[in-house]
Amino acid sequence: MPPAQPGTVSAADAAPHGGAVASPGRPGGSKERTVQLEVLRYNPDTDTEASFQRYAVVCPEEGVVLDALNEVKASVDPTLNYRWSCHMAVCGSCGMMINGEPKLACHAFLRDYAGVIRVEPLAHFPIERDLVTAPDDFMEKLKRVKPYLIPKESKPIDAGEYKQTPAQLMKFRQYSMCINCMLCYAACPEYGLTPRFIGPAALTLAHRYNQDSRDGGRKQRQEVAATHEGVWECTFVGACSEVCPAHVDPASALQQMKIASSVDWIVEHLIPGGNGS
Amino acid sequence: METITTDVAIIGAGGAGLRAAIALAETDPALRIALISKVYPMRSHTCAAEGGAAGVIKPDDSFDFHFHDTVGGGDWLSDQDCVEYFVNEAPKELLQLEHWGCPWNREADGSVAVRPFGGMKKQRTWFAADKSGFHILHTLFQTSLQFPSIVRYDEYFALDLLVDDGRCQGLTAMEMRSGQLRQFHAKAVIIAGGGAGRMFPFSTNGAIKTGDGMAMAYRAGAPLKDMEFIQYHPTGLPNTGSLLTEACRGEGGILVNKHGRRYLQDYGMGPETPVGQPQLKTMELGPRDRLSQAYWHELQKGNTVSTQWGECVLLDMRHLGAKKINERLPLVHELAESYLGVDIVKDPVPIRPVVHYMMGGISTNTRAATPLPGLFAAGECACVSLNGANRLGSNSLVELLVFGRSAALSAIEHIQGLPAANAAALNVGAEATQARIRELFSRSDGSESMSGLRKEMTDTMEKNVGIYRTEEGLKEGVAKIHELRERYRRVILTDRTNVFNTDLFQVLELGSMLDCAEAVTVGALARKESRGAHQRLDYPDRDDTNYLRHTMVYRQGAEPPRVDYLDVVITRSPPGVRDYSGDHK
Amino acid sequence: MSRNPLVREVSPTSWFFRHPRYLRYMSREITSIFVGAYCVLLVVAVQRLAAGREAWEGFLLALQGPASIAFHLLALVAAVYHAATWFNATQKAMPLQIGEEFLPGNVISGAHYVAWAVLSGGVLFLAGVI
Amino acid sequence: MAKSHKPVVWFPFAAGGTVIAFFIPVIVLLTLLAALGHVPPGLGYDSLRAFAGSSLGKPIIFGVVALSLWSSAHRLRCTCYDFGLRADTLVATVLYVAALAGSLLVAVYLLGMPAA
Ligand SMILES: Cc1cc2nc3c(=O)[nH]c(=O)nc-3n(C[C@H](O)[C@H](O)[C@H](O)COP(=O)(O)OP(=O)(O)OC[C@H]3O[C@@H](n4cnc5c(N)ncnc54)[C@H](O)[C@@H]3O)c2cc1C
Ligand code: SF4
Ligand code: F3S
Ligand code: FES
Repeated sequence: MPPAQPGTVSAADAAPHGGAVASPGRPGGSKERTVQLEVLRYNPDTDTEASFQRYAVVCPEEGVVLDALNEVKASVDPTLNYRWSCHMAVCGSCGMMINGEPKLACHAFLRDYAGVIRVEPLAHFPIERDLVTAPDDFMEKLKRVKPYLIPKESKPIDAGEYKQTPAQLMKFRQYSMCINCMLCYAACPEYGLTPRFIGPAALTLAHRYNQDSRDGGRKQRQEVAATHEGVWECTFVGACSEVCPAHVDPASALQQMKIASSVDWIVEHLIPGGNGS
Repeated sequence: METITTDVAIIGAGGAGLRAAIALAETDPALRIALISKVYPMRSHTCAAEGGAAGVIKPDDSFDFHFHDTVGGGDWLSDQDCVEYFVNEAPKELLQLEHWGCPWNREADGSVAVRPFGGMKKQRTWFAADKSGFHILHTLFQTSLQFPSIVRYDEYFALDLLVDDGRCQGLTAMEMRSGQLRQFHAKAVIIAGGGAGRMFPFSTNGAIKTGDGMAMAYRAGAPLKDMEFIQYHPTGLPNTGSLLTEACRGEGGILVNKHGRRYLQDYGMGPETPVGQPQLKTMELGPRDRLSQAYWHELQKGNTVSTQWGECVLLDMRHLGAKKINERLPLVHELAESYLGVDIVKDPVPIRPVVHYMMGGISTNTRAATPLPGLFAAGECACVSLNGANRLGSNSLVELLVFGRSAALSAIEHIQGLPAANAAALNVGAEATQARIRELFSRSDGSESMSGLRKEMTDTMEKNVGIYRTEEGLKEGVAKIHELRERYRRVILTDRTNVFNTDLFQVLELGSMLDCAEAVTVGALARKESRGAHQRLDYPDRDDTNYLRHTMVYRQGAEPPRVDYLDVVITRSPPGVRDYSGDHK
Repeated sequence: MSRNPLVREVSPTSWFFRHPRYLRYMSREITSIFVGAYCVLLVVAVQRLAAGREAWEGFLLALQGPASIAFHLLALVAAVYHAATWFNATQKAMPLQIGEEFLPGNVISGAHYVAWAVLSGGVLFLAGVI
Repeated sequence: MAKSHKPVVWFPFAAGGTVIAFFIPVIVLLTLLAALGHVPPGLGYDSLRAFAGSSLGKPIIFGVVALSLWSSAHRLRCTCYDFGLRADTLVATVLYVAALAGSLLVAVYLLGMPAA
């Protein structure tokens, strides 16, 4: 089995697998280039620790790192594992560390990289195998913040839509764009240091619903968001927003939540009769 | 093998699967629901849908209009009772999503906004910028989190249905992270596994759209319906196949050939409309099949633009201006810029037709039931015969909702008073799956590479089952797919370890796609007419006498499949002429 | 045979060397050491002022000297860096929505810079420097 | 899980951060001038003492020093954690007590300076 050999494996010396390109159909002759990859491999069945493996494949110039991985898998090493689906930066599957930066592999353009490209699984998550990490912790946290509409006043479907002006929509729209790619978790050092931190994306989703004019569930979400493990674990590193491929700006959401939570606290504790809703 | 016992098992957690799960949980909180998906729900391909979802909501619109648009758009191959049900349910489902928080775009007065879409007589497409499917999927997923009875099995790869006593009673699936097989015993199974666009080399579909759900049903004896109808979307990025939504044209983008001519007027969709003033149901807002076919003719005439990515036509949106583009089509702007290096504000973007959607699928009736008792299907994997021979843009997202719910309600009805399952009999079925996987792992005479076979399959599909088809090409396609299915028995599994073995899953997915490809090619060869997305150069006309019928393909083990037909349900719209000229009424 | 996820520990003491943005963050945080130390100096200053003219003038004299100048320069850099990061951050913590649009972030931080210049100018004026 | 009482320390931190940003640079500049031997007129005993004695000056001085101290202390606490010092409760106690003590002293000194 190929893993963990030193040296570079390329299409030329790979075994019998015919040289097929896994994904995008590529008609016509676009410019190509040889891409060197250094990929972190780990297989719990055979390895006790992770190690890097080199690959070299030919890819179209305007391609992305994911294309290079697909080319490796199709024509060099079928045992390489990673997640992907949409190839358009919307499904959030293909998050990985590319030259140390959390990136979507389908949105990491080869033209931005020279030399050997180092590909590792997303930081701060356990490695299941190769570039596949275990997102259980994130999924659990997502659920805890109640990221769904808790209507202010419920009404039957027959009564039509809740009215919401474009301005009210814009108030939360940005925060609803999260593709759950977890790049922000891989970037946030506080999550790395303190894994119980609910973290940027989940909290931002809480904020998204809090900001929705139709919603009345903020108080419930505060039970999680306003705890130590919630917004207060964030020290405003801002890395989350820097890496977010969907321009969600979680750092912004979390700071707003801190201000609002502080106001709550004051109302609750310092104003007689305040109930800190 | 561990057995998980549940009431209803759902395969697939995209739009259709999630909608079904929520409907089950809401209707009967005591039900045990297993939601099984080979990817985390929010990775499902529904997230890629851009344009929007159609439902009658504005006062100038009517169910009747939506009905006729859909039936005509489908070239009269839609079952009209189904369309009737659909158009009535559509606004309710979209409102339901609104009540669950979906961030639909709004009018100034706070009501839901709609946009024009191809083949639709009125503006009735609800949208959330150009991320409509994304928002629908996430709204459904997030809503589903509040129901404790929905137990998710994320990253479980469904393998085979378990059938006993003539009823579907469960399935086998592999937990991907451990490689362990599990059997699910369920009183009813709903398949919501999505489409199979990955049979083709150039497709808007994500890697997961490999038709596993269709193939499972097919192998279990349920027929696949109308599989030959493959929708090409006219505007795909020529290198990655990423979709530039139909909303580009809805908002006023125009299509021109290398001479700068708006060539659609030459194919029965004229006369030309003024630039920037799109008119419903004509020119750029004609239906997808017609637009993709027009491209093919332009290609034959040498009117396409040669680019480094192949022959293209141009989609010009410059006249919309930066503001409107960024407001209404931000994703398109970003996609074209980053993947192709074209700024749509400044330049026309080269595009070409790309495989997008499957009208066909597991045969279901309006209640989302398949002919196999206990098995229900919804979403792109199903063919409820809403879309006929050509789906109208923005009908699919609503189909997921309407028939996802319908599948749930039918399943609940089905499980009332069912006799207890015969666990031993189901176990026998599960063991067959296990044997199949074991054989793959221990195969020593493997000689075929997965990626090699896959490439031959996708090339065959593109070459022989493309926009225009011929007897000769289809015969070749049928033979080739048959050959590939033979050779598939000797495919080698390179990776024989347990944890997240995507080599294994790709091999299994290839098997699914070959099953689907068989039904597509056989169905296409048998249909000697041109209708909607199925165009034959040798039979250029629609033939209502012989083919106003659904193709039903049944698997026959190792034998070639059996092709049968089922009449189309016509209630009040007799087959007519599809008129997309500017003069249509 | 099956699962055994590999957990890579994050070093609690050297994690910030992993990426330049972490170093930028740490330098922002470290400004607090210098600003804090300067605040202690301010406490001392108030004490000296309260102790009378001589004490105050002694204090001013004591401020002179290379070590003090160096400390002041460090504190100045820290305070200015803090100010810049703080103003840039305000747009995140307190975005302003006008109608549908949000005020562009650089308008908000720009306004802060202007206010900063005015206030600083005011203080310098009152202190008789300009 | 209980809601955090972090706002008690965070609010003054945020207020202090703003104060530091707006005022500390220019104050440092003033004392820097003094350190360089050019005492600005405003730092002369008479004018400063008058300011400290005034009912406007007292709260301003107190506010600037106390909030800045608090803000620095809070940030230092986080920094210690970021550097790997995990005895957070101890660190927090020491720093917050120091900041409070500093503020208290400033208040006492200020009260000892009646208007001249
Ligand atoms: C780029 C693009 C744009 C589109 N735009 C529009 C639009 O604007 N309007 C519109 O109406 N329609 C649009 N469509 C069509 C529409 O989005 C799809 O038809 C629809 O989303 C399919 O949803 P689904 O729930 O059936 O399947 P999917 O969302 O594809 O989900 C399939 C599910 O099945 C699961 N699954 C599959 N195989 C297995 C297995 N073996 N084991 C376990 N689970 C499995 C997957 O994990 C996944 O959860 C678009 C499609 C594409 C590709
Ligand atoms: S906030 Fe951004 S980076 Fe984080 S999960 Fe969402 S999309 Fe990804
Ligand atoms: S990077 Fe982390 S610390 Fe806060 S601002 Fe972002 S969550
Ligand atoms: S493949 Fe979907 S985000 Fe990259």
